[in-house]
Formats: sequence, C-alpha cells, structure tokens
Amino acid sequence: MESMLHITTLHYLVLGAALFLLGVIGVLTRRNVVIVLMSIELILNAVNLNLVAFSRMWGGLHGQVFAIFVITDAAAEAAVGLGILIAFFRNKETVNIDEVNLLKW
Amino acid sequence: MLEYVKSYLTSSQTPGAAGNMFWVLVYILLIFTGLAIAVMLMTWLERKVLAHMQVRLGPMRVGPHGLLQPIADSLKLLLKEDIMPAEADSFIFWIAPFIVVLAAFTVFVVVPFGPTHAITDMNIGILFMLGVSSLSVLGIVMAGWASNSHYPLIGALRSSAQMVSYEVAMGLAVVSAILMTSLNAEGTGTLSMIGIVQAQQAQGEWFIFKFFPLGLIAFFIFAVAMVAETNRAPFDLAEAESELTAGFHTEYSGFRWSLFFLSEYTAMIAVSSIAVTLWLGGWLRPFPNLLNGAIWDKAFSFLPGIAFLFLAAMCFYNTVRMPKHPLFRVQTIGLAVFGVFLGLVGLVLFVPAVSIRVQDIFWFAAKVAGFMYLYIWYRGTFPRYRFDQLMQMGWKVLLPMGLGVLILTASVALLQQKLWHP
Amino acid sequence: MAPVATPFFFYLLSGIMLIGGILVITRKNPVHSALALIVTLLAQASIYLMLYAPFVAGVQIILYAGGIMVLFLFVIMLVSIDRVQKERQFNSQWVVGIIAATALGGLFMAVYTKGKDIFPEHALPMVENDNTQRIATMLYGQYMFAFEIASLLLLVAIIGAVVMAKKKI
Amino acid sequence: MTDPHTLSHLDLETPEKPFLDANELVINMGPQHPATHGVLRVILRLDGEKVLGLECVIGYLHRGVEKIGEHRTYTMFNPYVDRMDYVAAVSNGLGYCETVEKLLNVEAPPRAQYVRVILTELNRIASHQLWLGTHALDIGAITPLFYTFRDREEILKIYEKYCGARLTTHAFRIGGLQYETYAGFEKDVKNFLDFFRPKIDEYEELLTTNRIWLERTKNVGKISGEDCIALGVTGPVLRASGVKWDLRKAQPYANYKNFDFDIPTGQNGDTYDRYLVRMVEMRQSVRIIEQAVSALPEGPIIAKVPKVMKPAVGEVYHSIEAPKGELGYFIVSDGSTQPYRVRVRPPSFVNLQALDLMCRGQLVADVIAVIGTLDIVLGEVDR
Repeated sequence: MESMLHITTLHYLVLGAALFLLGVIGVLTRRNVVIVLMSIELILNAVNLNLVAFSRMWGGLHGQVFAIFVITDAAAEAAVGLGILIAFFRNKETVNIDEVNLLKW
Repeated sequence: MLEYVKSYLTSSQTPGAAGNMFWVLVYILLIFTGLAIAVMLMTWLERKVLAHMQVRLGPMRVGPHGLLQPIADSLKLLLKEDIMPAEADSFIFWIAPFIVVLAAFTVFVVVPFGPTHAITDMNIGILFMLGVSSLSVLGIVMAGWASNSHYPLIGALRSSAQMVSYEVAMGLAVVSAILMTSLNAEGTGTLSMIGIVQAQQAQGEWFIFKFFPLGLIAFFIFAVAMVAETNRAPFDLAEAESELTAGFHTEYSGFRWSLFFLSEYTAMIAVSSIAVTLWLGGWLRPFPNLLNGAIWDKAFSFLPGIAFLFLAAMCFYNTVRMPKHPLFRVQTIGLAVFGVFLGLVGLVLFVPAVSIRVQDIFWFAAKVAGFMYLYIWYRGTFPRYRFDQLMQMGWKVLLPMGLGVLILTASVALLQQKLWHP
Repeated sequence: MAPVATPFFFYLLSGIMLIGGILVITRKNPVHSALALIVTLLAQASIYLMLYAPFVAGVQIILYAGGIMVLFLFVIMLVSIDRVQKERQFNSQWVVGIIAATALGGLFMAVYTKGKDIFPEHALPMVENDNTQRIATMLYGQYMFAFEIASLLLLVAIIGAVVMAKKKI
Repeated sequence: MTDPHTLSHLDLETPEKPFLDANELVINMGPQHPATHGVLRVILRLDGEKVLGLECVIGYLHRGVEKIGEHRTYTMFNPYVDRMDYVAAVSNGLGYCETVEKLLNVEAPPRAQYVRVILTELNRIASHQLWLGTHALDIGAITPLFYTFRDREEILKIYEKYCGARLTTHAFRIGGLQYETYAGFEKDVKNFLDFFRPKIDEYEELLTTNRIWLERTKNVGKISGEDCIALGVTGPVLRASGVKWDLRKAQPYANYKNFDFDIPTGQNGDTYDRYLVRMVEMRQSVRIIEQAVSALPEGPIIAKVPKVMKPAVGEVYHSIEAPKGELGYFIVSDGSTQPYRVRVRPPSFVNLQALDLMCRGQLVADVIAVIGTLDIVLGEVDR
C-alpha cells in the first residue's frame, strides 16, 4: 500500500508500458487505417511519457526536449500518413489496411 | 478554517499561487457569474448598438429599453424543445457543445483581471490560453460531423480550417509580444499572463507602442486573427446565413444551441483579454508613462466611479424622455431604479478603499468592452469575405507580416540590448 | 502540496488514459476513437504538469489536441465511414497480434520487476519557474542541429502530404 | 426539355474519377433558403466549394397569371400584372396599359404620360433600393438593407398618398390615369428627390470602395455581352456587360424621348459593374423625375376609351424597360372583351437563364452574390 501511494518513476513507466501495449495491440489487430494511425499516436505518447518521467528522475531537461522532438515527428507522421490514406482511399475506395496488398500479387 | 480563509487576504499573490482553495473557488464562481452576465449584457448591447447603427430601435419591450431581453431570451432557449436529428450520431452530437463551452471557459483560469485577481498564474499562461482555446475547433468539427447533414458539415470544415490557419498568424503575433517581455536587465522573458503585464509596467510602456510601429503591426495582426478565430463578421463564414443557413449549429436547437452561442461570446471575451493583456497593458490605467505621479493616480482612480455615474445620468435622461403614458409607467420606474442602482455603484466606487481594489478590474473590463464594441461595429459595417479570400488573407498576408514583424522585433531588441545596454 | 493529492491525481489521470486508450482501439466509429484519443492526450498533458514539464504539456495541448487530432477528424470526415463501420473490425491476424503484444507485455513486466530497485526512490527537486527558458536555451543551443533537422522534416512532411493528397499536381 | 428534377441533362465537366465521396456534393439550395429571394430552388453540383453546374427549379410561385388573363376583360386583368413583379408593380402596370392602348390605338394625354414617367421612375428607384439592400445582405453587409428600406418608405408614402396602395399599386388605367394627382404631389416628389440624392452617396460610401465588397464582387459572375444577347438577358445585367441597350432610348415609349438622361454601361460584366450600373441608374432616374416634375403640364388625365373594350382582331407586342430588364406583353385579341392570349416576357425569368453560365467555376459563396446581382423576383419568374 505504501508503494502504491508513493508515486515514483516506476509508476509512470508502467503507465507508459500499458499505453504502449494498447497502441501495439491497436496497430496489430485493427483493419481501419485511421485507427491504426491513432494507435501509432498512442505508442508515441507512451514514449513521450517515459521520456518526461526520466527527465523528472534525473532532474535534467533533455527528456523534455526529446519529447518535443517526438511530438514534432508525430505531426509529420500524421500529415504524411493521412495524405497516404487519402491517396489510397481515392484509388481503392477503402480504408482497410489488409486490402493494401498491391505488392502481394 | 476562518484563519485559512483570512490568510489569503494579506497575500499579494493569486489564490492559485497562494494555494488557498477557498479563494480559488470564490474566484471561479465570481469569474463565471461575471462572464455569464457579461455575455447577457453583450447580447443586449449587440442588438441595441446594431439597431442604432441601422436606424432602428432594437429590443424595447422587455424591460426598459429591452434591458431584460437577455433574460427573456435565455428563458425561451431553455424551454425550447431539444431536437436531435434521427440520423445524427447521438453521443457526439450531445457532447460537442460541451467541448466548445469547456474550451471557451477554461481559458479564464489564467486571465489576469488585476495583479492578484486571477484564479491562478501559470508560467505557461499564454501557451495554455492559446492551446485550450484551440480545443474548441474539435467541438465545432464534431458538431458539424455529428449532425449528419450537408450544411453543418461544410460549415464545420470551413470554420475549423479557418481557425487552424489563423492560429498560426495569431501565434506569430503573440511571440513577438512575448519577445518584448525579455527586454529587462536579466534578458529573461515570461509566458505568464501576469508577468507580461508586469513587464509592461516595468518598461513603462504598453507593448502596442513598443518599437513603433512593430508593436502596432503585431497588434493589428492579432486583432484581425482574433476576429477570424472567433468566427465573427467579416469572417463569419462558418455561420454565413445566406449560404450555409447557420453553419455547424444548423441542426442544434434550444439549450444546446444556446451553449454554442454562449461559447462564441465567451471566446470573444477570451481573445480580447489576450489582446488586452499582451498589448494594451492589461489592468494598467492609460498613460502610465506620460501622466505619472501620485496626483494622476488619484485622478484616474476616480474614473470608474465617474463612468458609472455617467451611465446613471444616461438612465435618468432616458427616464425623463420616456413617453408619459400609463402603459409605460412600469418601464419608466424600472429605468429609474436601474439608474439609481448604477449611481449607487458609482458612489461606492469613489470610496478609496474600494476604488483601490476595483480599479484594476475596471480598466481591464473597460478595455475588453472596447474590443466588444469593435466586434459589433465590424458586424454592422463589413460584408463577408469569401472562403478562398479568407484563406489568402491568412496565409499570404497575415503570416508573412507576422514573420517579418517577429524577425524585426527580435533584431531591434537585440540591437537595443547590444548597443544601449552593453 | 498535500501528499495525498499526487497519488490521487496520478491514479485518476492514468485511469482516464487507459480507458481512453482501450476505447481508441476498440471503437467501431473512428470519430469515437478520435474523441477517446483526445481525452487520453489531455490527461497525458495533465500528467506532464505533474512531472514539472509545463511547456511540454502546453505543446501537447496545442499540437496534439489542437492540431493533429483536428487533422485526423478532417480526414475521417472526408473518407466515408458508413460502410467501414459495418465491416469486420479486426484483421485476420488478430490472434497473432494479441500473442505478440502479450509477449511484449511480459517482457516489460519482467524488466520492471527485475530492475525496479535501480530507480532512485526520490526524484531530484526541479524548478518549475524557468522551465520554458531552460528548454528554449537547450533547443537553440545544445540541440540546435536536431532542431534544424526537425524543421526540415516538417517541411518534407508538408510537401509529401500535399503531393499525396492533391488531385492533380 | 427533360425532367427538371434530375441533373441528367447537365453537361458537366466531371473529373474522370471522383476525388472523394464527400467532395462530390449535390446541394439543394432552397426553396426555403435565406438567400434565394423567395422560393427559387437551386440544385448545385459542387466539387469542394467549386460549382460544377447548377440548375434552377422554378414554379413554386406559379399562379397562372397568363391563363387568368384569358378569362378576364382587359380592364379586369390590369391589377393582376401588379402581382408579377410586386417590387416594381408600377412598371408592370405601365407595360400592360401601353400594350392595350397600342391594341386599341389610343394614346394617353400628356399629363398622364408625365405622371406615368414620374411614378415609374420612382418605382425604378424603389426596386433598385430593394435589390441593393438584399444583395448587400446576401454578401454579408447587413446595414445597407435598413438604409435602403428607410428611404424606400418615402417612395411608398407617395404611392400611398396617390392611390392608396403601397406595393401592388394598380396606379394606371388603360388610356391614362384613374386619379388626378393629389395636392402637393409635385412638392412631395421634389422633397423626396432632395432627400434622396445624398442618400445614394451614403450607400456608395458604405460599399463602393469597401475592400471586402470589391473582393466579393469584382470578377464574380462574369458574363460577356455576346452571351447576354445570346441568352436574351436584358436590363442592367446586359448594360454592365458593355451593351448600350435601353428601351427608353432604343424604342422610346411613353414620353421618354422628351427627357435628357444617360445610359450607364460597364466594361467587365461582373457583379461590381452591375452594382455600379444600378447605382448610376438611380441617379439618372432622379434626373428624369426632376425634369418631369418641373415640366408637368395641365390637362386631362385619361383619353377617351370605350367602357367596354373590344379591340379589333389582331396581335400586338410591346415592351418597356422595367427596372430588371425588358418587360414585354404579347396580347392576341379575337375581337371580344377578353384577350385570346396574354403572354408576358418577364425580365427575371429570362435573366435567370444566365445563372448557370455565370456561376460555373465560381465558388458557392459567389452563387449567392450572382443570384443577388441578377435581381430576380420569383413572382415574376413563376408568374
């Protein structure tokens, strides 16, 4: 009980891991590309949580700076990913990821 | 308990910073009731001012000069049937107005009505304000999508595209104002709303006049962007009634529609507060650098009382002008009573102990009210932009201007620090 | 601050985040998923505040909740979803996916139970007041190169997104 | 003509492959829509916000005015024409009375002619005022509407004093006028002119150099003079496209040849030019009324017309320049007391044809502006 009430870095890391797992499950099991992209956002957020938690642990700010870089990457990823999605939808009229099988002839 | 309540009174911090939960709650209540009243007054004022601009009288029936009209309106809206389209996504349709209202009201957590009159002072204050106010886009998009109808969908797409793109220009203008806060001996700026006003106080100059005309241009960019941000005329494309009937809230009615209405006006007050805080010296009285000294301080502390007495005098003047007919008796008496009330408030404001505490709030509110009047004025004067013209204005005019002003401000600030304060 | 506040808010916020995360990956309607994701992101911003990272929290709200999620909602509206909702939601390898994820979760658990002692018991004190300034100094000093790369990346992403989404170039 | 309720006969340049489902929108604007000026229904086909094509569905206000004419005597039909373009009822009456007079071979006495010109030109001003107010309202400027309605009220007061009605006046009779002008008519009209002249400047101050107004109206809804002629478009729309065609000068009717006035034309044929043309027309109307009032002769007000009108067998077409364009009446007489056939050529109906051409490639917001600038009245379109 004592360890439950005293929030340490480990608590944040476990939360991050849980979020990461949710994201992974989403990426691996869902068919809808939009939701797959959202799951990737979940994964990136889990990473950010860890970075900020570590930054808190060591008292430095490097983790926070990296979190900002990750958010930047997430923006770029979302823009390109959704762009691909729109192009894909235009050609195939579907948003299901297992129908993206052009390479599998 | 009483000690805990009283302990804050002697502190010179915001209740949030002092950690006094009781006063935080009191402030929240005060600000939210104040906002609700301000929105009601604003609807009345908008209808009256617009009417007088358009050679008509506006509301005259409910209360003297329509003063009770907002109450009648809100009662009507609350009693109206709440209609939900059969094909709408019920959950999102239900939650969208609440998101918008939440975003509009939450920003007031950091708005400083005076050096201690804010719920709390965050050191990312302005970032918080911009971020939370940008959340209202989500509510608008959801409202438009959930209605499952063409006009709301187009309205939502339009207004979200508009709000997202004007946020960029708005952010650049804000950054150039924040840069000016760092012009002190340590060279450290601040994002805190209170800190920004205090920086203007320390520099003895409102940022609108700083590095003339750079501050003015940044303020202009913000002033245009904030009208677009709140979807008001001439940028009210999302609600362009001649094209899209009512935009994203076409399918809403009754209470939920009134939430959108409430949030629109609250958002107007919020962005005006940002503009006032960043460029117009927040709670500071006018002419801090020209007319300084104790005598001027004393003279300006009378102004709130004088303003209220003036309003009271207006009421009495109109009481006399009321038609002398038995049908108008109640209205005439009502107007006179309202005048007496305003006059009493004015007289109380002359008491030094009161005026010292209240004049900050008065100046802040007066500046915000000036912006509110501008909003109405725009609506009475301008036609509406077309969507592509609006986007061009945002991306091809305001954005380059904002970048230029930012770079120039930075260079001038750097020069000043290198040359005059080596 | 009272010591009970931190655990209370931590558990409240992590509960919101996890429920939000589960909703994201289980909802049929992408708009509902997006709404859940927004709630998750906002809760995470609050957790950043608890971790004395106010600037990251602000960036999280502005960029993620205000920017990226609007983009998502936009695209969801553009691609018609009525049909998609009626189809099968999970792909054919969902069993494999769940097993892989469980394995990963086991790995995490193993690492954290084994190594929980290496984490310091008490975090170092942090000053919140100049957080923004210190991050700015680092971004424009030590991480200048990374910052430039990130802006280049954004530029590439903009061009890429435009090329992808445009009808005719 | 194919079934008007489908889009099948529109030769739209559809892209080879639709972009996204949500981007190929068919929007139904009206018949209950704030900007369609009554009960016009417009089916818009949009690519995003761009108009690929549109179709007007009309007839919601059809009352069979022309058919009614076949069952009424010539005199009895006169009030019905006021109900077509109810904004410019006096012009409608003038057109009908002159056509029947042409059929009967009578001419109204000079005093009646002058009063007719005064009332018709006042009506032109009133019609243009209503157009300006609603057009500006559609583009988003709400204030001009109230200004124009305030000033239009003065004109309606003159009508009310003259014949008791404000909107559907039934001011003229076949062969002249029913009523002698009231005492002080000239003074009222002159007072109105003095009152109104600065008001035009007031309207122009609000709009003519307003940046947003310029951006919203310049290069919007362009139409060339040739296209106008090909589609039969008349009135200010035609003149704004650079064709100097005004029936008051081209085929003078009433006694317009006695007056000195200019015909404004535009060059670009866009919405802004049409706005300017109408503004100048208001000023020119003021000029005409001024001349007519100062030269108002004494004399009889109605020519000798038989109580029971039985025009000789024959047909006649007569058209006048109504505020919205050429308003023509084609009446066939079979020698009885009732016309055999009445056909009206309403300007709004013909001008509405140009809407599709003017809107293609423009944005949705421009459709609103173009509907406003065409200045249609649905009562006249549907008859």
